[in-house]
Amino acid sequence: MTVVDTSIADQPRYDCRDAYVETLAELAHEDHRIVGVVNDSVGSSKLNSFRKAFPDRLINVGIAEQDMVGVASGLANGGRIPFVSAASCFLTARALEQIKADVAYSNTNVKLCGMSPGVAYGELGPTHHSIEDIAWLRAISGMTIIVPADPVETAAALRWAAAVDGPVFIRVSRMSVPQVYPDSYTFEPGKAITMRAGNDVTLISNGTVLWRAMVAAEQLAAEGISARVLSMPSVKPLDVEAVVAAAEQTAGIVTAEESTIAGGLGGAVAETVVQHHPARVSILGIPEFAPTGSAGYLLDRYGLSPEGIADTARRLVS
Amino acid sequence: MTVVDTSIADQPRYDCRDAYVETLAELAHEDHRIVGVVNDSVGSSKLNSFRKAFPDRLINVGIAEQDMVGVASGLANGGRIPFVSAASCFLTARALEQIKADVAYSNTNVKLCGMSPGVAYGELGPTHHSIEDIAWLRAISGMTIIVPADPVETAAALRWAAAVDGPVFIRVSRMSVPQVYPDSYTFEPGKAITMRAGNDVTLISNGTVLWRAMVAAEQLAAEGISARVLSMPSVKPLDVEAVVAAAEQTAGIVTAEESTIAGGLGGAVAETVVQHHPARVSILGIPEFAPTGSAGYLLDRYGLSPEGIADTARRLVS
Amino acid sequence: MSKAALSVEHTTMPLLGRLPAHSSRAEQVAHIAEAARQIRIQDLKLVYHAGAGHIGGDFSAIDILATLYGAVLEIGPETVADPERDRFILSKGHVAGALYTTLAAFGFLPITELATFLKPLSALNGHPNRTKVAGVEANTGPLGHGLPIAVGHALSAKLDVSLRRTYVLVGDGELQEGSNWEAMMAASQYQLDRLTVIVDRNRLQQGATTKETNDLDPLPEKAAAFGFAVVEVNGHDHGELLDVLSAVPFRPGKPTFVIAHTHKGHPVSFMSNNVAWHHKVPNPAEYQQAMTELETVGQPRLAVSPRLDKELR
Amino acid sequence: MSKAALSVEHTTMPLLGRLPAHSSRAEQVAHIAEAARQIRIQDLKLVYHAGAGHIGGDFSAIDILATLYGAVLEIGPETVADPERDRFILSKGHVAGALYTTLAAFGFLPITELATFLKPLSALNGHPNRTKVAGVEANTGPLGHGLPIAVGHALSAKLDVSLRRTYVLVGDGELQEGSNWEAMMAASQYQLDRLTVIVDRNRLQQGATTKETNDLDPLPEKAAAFGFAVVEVNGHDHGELLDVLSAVPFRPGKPTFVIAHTHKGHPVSFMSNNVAWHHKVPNPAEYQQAMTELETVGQPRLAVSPRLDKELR
Ligand SMILES: Cc1ncc(C[n+]2csc(CCOP(=O)(O)OP(=O)(O)O)c2C)c(N)n1
Ligand SMILES: Cc1ncc(C[n+]2csc(CCOP(=O)(O)OP(=O)(O)O)c2C)c(N)n1
Ligand SMILES: [Mg+2]
Ligand SMILES: [Mg+2]
Repeated sequence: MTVVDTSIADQPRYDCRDAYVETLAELAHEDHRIVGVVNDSVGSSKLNSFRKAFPDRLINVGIAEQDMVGVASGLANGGRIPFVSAASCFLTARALEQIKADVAYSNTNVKLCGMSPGVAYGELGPTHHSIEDIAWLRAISGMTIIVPADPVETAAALRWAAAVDGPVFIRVSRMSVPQVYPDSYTFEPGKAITMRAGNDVTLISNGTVLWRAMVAAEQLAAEGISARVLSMPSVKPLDVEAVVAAAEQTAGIVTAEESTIAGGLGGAVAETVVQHHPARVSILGIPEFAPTGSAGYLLDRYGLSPEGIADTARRLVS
Repeated sequence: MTVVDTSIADQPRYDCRDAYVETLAELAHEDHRIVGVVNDSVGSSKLNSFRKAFPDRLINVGIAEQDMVGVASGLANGGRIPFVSAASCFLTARALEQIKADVAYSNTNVKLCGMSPGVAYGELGPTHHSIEDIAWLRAISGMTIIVPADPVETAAALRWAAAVDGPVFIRVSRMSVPQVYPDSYTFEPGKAITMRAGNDVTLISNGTVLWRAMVAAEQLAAEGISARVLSMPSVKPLDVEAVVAAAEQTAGIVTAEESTIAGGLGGAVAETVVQHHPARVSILGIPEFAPTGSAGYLLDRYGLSPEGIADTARRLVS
Repeated sequence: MSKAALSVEHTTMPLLGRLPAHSSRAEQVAHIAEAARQIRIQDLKLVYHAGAGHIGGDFSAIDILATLYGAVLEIGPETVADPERDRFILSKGHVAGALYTTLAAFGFLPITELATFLKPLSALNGHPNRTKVAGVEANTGPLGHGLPIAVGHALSAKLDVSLRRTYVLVGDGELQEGSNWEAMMAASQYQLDRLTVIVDRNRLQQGATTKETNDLDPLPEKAAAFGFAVVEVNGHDHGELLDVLSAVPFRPGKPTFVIAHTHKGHPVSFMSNNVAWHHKVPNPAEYQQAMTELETVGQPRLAVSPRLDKELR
Repeated sequence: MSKAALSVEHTTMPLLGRLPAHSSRAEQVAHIAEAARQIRIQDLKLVYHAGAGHIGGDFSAIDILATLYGAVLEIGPETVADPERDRFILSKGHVAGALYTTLAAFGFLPITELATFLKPLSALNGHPNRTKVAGVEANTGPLGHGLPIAVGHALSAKLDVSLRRTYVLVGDGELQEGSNWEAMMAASQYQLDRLTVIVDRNRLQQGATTKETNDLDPLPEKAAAFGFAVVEVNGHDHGELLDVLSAVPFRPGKPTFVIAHTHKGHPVSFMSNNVAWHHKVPNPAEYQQAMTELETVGQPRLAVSPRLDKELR
């Protein structure tokens, strides 16, 4: 049995919103075009310091998500680069037609930042869980969808988004996560990152679940199962090559994400393998309107813990 | 070469909205709880005659889709069975959070009827195309999703929906289609219908594309390729057994639908096969914001014609 | 002082009932006042021991809830499924804690069940769920949903030629959601005069005042222009609330818009009108002080801020 | 008479330009009138030969479009990408045909390109697309999108301390969408006095009158309560339109809400104020009659319905 002595599970944990606001402030200092747009979500987006530094450049439209996204589109028309910051559940559910028409189809330079996504709001329940956001946005053409896994990747994704012209959606996690990338990490769309090499089975994950998949791989390694871990921050465009390689080279794929099991990262992977190289995929996610419980409780319940992911992988290779 | 002399392509064509209003009026006569709810969409839903017959029972909230779905949920709370009738693009994009919270999560007895879905609005462009609706709703728990293929199935799905207690979404096609089912057809959720037996390849389709898939099968048969045609009106719940059988018994599956290629029927089939019996699947649908063109032009453009479907099937078996 | 996790020991509220039908107005007002006091005490315990909740908005709304369930709504534990019951829809679903406590106070759920608030698999989620809690009419939480639902219900009553009434409580910040104005147009179009919209006008939202964020004023003019009969009351005065909420229809042919002037966190001195208490949880010292204030006043003190006094009719 | 499919032969409109800056008001009004007449004639050809379009709403709005592009907006083919250009957002995107024709009339696209209207792969879709047509600012079509976008642009101008102006044209039925009222609250909160909302107040929507559907009245009171300076004009009177649309800010510190009283289908006798013409296509006889009416009036006749006359200030 291999001794795992520097498990990622033992590292300090970070709320990615902190990296978010820090990076947004840096970007705003560098580029006067950058503004924030919120729906009374200054506090929940941790933007109080940003507002202090740039009082005119934090636009609070009130509790009005449709207007929020429309306003962002108009700001982009005026040459600004708006970063919309709102709870992902409301941003995507309430303003979906604005996202489709005013952002994606209009190809405006709007960055949508879905805060506290997945089941981060735990006990606040399914109305506040944003497990559908990825599937909803994936169905819309022209949108880049990024689910960063740690503060470094959150910052890198923001920097990348600020530099490209066009619509980007970034999930910004609230549930704390360890740092999984080196400080030098830069984000590249459509590229998976191999967090761990392996040839028996592949774990594909992103966001708050990635480190759990990495710990699962540690556990599997201790049993002699060599799990490849692919980080897939870019849900769209997807790294088709990396997925196909995993399908070809390992016995199967486990996808694990803080999302619904219908149409999210798991759906994207499934659509890819059936069209390129059929393979077994187990899709882990949130399959229902979750009952009451904390975010951690819910992740465990749905097998999104290291143990749950490892179990699923074991079943796949057995 | 086999002579195809009674091709479904030569049958008369019907606008399913006619079966829709006829059935809705019948149901309303039978059950006083049934009401219609619209967003200024009386004409586009062909509900003028319904309004004449039941002036109080057609509730027009104006051009206000969020209110429309919320009102429907409240009507259900008051014991009514509301059939919401609106262009599918606006119903699903504009009222998605109401569909999630007030209908699906609240488990209210609301029937959502997405009129003129897919690319039926042709030249009116992507803002009016409803290619995302299936993927959007599939990501939400608790929703039954039905895509009828002809007037008979439209009527049957409505009758079924009126009789069950709970949320149902039904797509009501505008683009005319031949009758593909016998008059005696009854709808069953979660059940595929084998329209044609075959063992070389399987075509899975629904809605306006089903008859095109049937014609494709005729064309393939003429070349000696035996294509199974599965009608899949019930996108959720999906007939897992039928999909798995197709994956096991034929060389691959072609899904063909008037929807986006990310997360729709194709996505549902892909997610099913990778988890049960990996197989090749070719997903046909609308992969982008469509350029200007009529509905027919666009279907052809994206390979959703009989020829396009047959071509894809040929590539799959070759 | 260490804090114990929420348990049945913290569910100490007495079970309150409805007064007999022939009770005087004074008796009713006293009953509501005592109910409101008990609900606040219990709700404070819930939030403190569960370590979560929206106490500012809870306390802002409790006098309204106590008035509705204590003396206005034709609904009780035994008629919770009666099609002819009055409907109350809590649109500002983040004050679920206040709603559960009120429902428990009036017997819709066992008071001891409050001990499950926010716990794994509890029916008492952070936002109300009609499929799990008797007495809840809609799964709210996202703002701007309750008013359209209420309009739908009021329409159903009208179609049924029923006298059942529909009440909906909305936050003032919540009125920034356009869905409300869609619903208000429809309510007026359909002349839903048995629909009463109650605005918890505490002038605070999540992060700031409504005025700083997206001013609702002139709110009475807005509602009037959308076809409502508008009436303003002190939202902590049980008598005013009782009179206005019992007056249905308020103006025949028009839906009613009751602007209930309130203070978030009322009547706790350090919470009242303080935006910080939107979803803050008291520390032990704050808990003790709040509890003392709630227990020592015979009934909740009326709002004292000069702003509020000036603005009331 | 058989109908030919839309081709370049049906693109007969003369290219119109802006008048020199020193032109008199009378010259400007005459110029707008002639532009509106030409645009209507060309638009009628488009809809007739393409066999689709929204002619009722087109004709309702053309005098407003002609006024804006003919004499108000600081924008032209050469400044179409100038960051400091004025912005016009067509929120009622279903009248794309009127917008394309107007843009062609003023040189933003070749007049002959109108022949591609609705054809496969044409840039001229049934709803405007900013990525394909120079001069289009937003991809509208779903109602209730343009006003929030306009607010966003006006905010950007304010942040830039720029004098550029923002205009948005909304349908009256469209105002039933709550997103508009969200945006209006924000516009007033941010004191966007260089934003002008123009309502095409034709009192008809897709299937019926606004009054039968979901009454907007009292519309001036609604807009005033939402913080706008409200002004009503005859939406077919080029002089009135020119004066009001040039007056920016109309009231310093407040965004402007111009209620332009119009008739759907104006000035064609059998289309005017007739809900059937929302998206009907004329048959050959109707086409001839409409063309005769458009060609024989020197400039579009002002509205003559007693209702309209009575209601104008
Ligand atoms: C659609 C939506 N957007 C944002 C939120 C987050 N949120 C929860 S409470 C709240 C403030 C509500 O303010 P108000 O309506 O005034 O309620 P109260 O003051 O009574 O707490 C916000 C923005 C939400 N619940 N729903
Ligand atoms: C969100 C949305 N719902 C419904 C429609 C369908 N629709 C197109 S035009 C129209 C009527 C618009 O009426 P109005 O705004 O008064 O415009 P006008 O009278 O100028 O044509 C409707 C309902 C739409 N385009 N968008
Ligand atoms: Mg408030
Ligand atoms: Mg109109």
